Amino acid sequence: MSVEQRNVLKLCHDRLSVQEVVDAVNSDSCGATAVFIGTTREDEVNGRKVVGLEYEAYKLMAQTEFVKVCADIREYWPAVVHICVHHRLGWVKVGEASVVMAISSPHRHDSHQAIQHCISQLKAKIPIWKKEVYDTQEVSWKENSE
Amino acid sequence: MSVEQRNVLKLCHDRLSVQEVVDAVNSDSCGATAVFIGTTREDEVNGRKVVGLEYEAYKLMAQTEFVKVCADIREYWPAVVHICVHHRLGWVKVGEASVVMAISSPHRHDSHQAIQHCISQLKAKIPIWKKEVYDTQEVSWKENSE
Amino acid sequence: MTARVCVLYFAKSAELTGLKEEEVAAVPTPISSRDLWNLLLQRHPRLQTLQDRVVLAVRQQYVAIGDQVAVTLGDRDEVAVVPPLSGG
Amino acid sequence: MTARVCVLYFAKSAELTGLKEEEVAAVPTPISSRDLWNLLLQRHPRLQTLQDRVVLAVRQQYVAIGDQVAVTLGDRDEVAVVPPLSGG
Repeated sequence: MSVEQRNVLKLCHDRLSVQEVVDAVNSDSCGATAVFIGTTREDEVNGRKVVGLEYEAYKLMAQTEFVKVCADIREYWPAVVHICVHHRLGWVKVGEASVVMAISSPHRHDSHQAIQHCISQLKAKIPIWKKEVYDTQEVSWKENSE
Repeated sequence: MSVEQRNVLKLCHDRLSVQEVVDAVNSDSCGATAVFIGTTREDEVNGRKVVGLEYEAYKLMAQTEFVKVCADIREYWPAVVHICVHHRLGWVKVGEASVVMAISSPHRHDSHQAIQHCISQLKAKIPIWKKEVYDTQEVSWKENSE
Repeated sequence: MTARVCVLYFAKSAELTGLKEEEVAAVPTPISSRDLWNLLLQRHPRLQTLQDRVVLAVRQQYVAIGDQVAVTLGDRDEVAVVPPLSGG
Repeated sequence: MTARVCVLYFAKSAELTGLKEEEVAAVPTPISSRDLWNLLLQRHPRLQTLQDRVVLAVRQQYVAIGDQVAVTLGDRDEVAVVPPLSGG
């Protein structure tokens, strides 16, 4: 049985919709969908309060790297059917999602493991950057530790 | 810092809303939300096509067992903030979600691991049953292997 | 001592008995979970199909069916027949 | 041989150079990634802050800054300065 497989990366300035990402991976052949939502956390750094994050991306290269990440996922978890990642750009205030991703598979273990890999790889490989913006107007570029 | 923690199990006959479950675990202290969606898969069993599932629950006991599952999760992953599970009852046709669960935590590893545990425990401990309904009108009670 | 309990049947067991619930009077107490199951089997021989794959729940607590397990019952206590779970 | 490339600056590197992108003419090719980085450093000494934490991307492929890594450039090739990533 050959099943069409979708790899979707959308970079956008609008608020993210979980439902839209979940719908994008929907498939009658899939019993399981794993979803990850990354949200700007309320945080204090050296007494300054984080009010939001400002994101930017190297858009074309992000798509190129995303294709590699998907190929990697499908090599490890061939049962994975669809992969969809929506990542926000520009200003994201505390409490709002900066990334929503969903992966579907017939059984749950594949999508569960694959989504963890997808987040790690996104953080390590996809050219996106954020700076924290504080209530003092100061900013600080972040760096993924992974 | 003391944070209010919610444990929510809702059993309902209506279609499930992913957004509603995600909103139920939202917290400014959480940077990560893990979500799992279980869907009725298109399937063929001995040449009969599955058209849907029929769910029932021992409702009061389900709540009692859910409280234990949550206590268990919070013991292993104390960083988990909110836990919300919506499980459908009655008729669920192919392609529709039978369960949507979400768990939030400040960092992603806790909610990611906790949600896997939550699904396993739900399948093993919470008194809910389903039967497959085939296009031949025949039915068959299912049994979780885990 | 005996108790009058409310027995709940779910899933396959409801199908086999044709009942969702029933009152059962004069159940001896304390009683082993094995004897309690046998008592239900006597009322509904078709439950035999579930033998070795079923557990009981007494006052919403799972009770395995084994000779060692003793159960104390009170009037109006809820006893449920729990076929293999299949939630999720 | 030399090439005229388009250099893109992101995140901290855009802040340090005050530029999102610029054309750079007469870049020798082939060139080691180390020399390519040094060439950018000469134009924008403030990039020094990113030394040892930055990589380049040439035609959308990551290139580590190390003496051994040689890069062949063509006219209008995209070279990007990639500070530590922080997506997600």
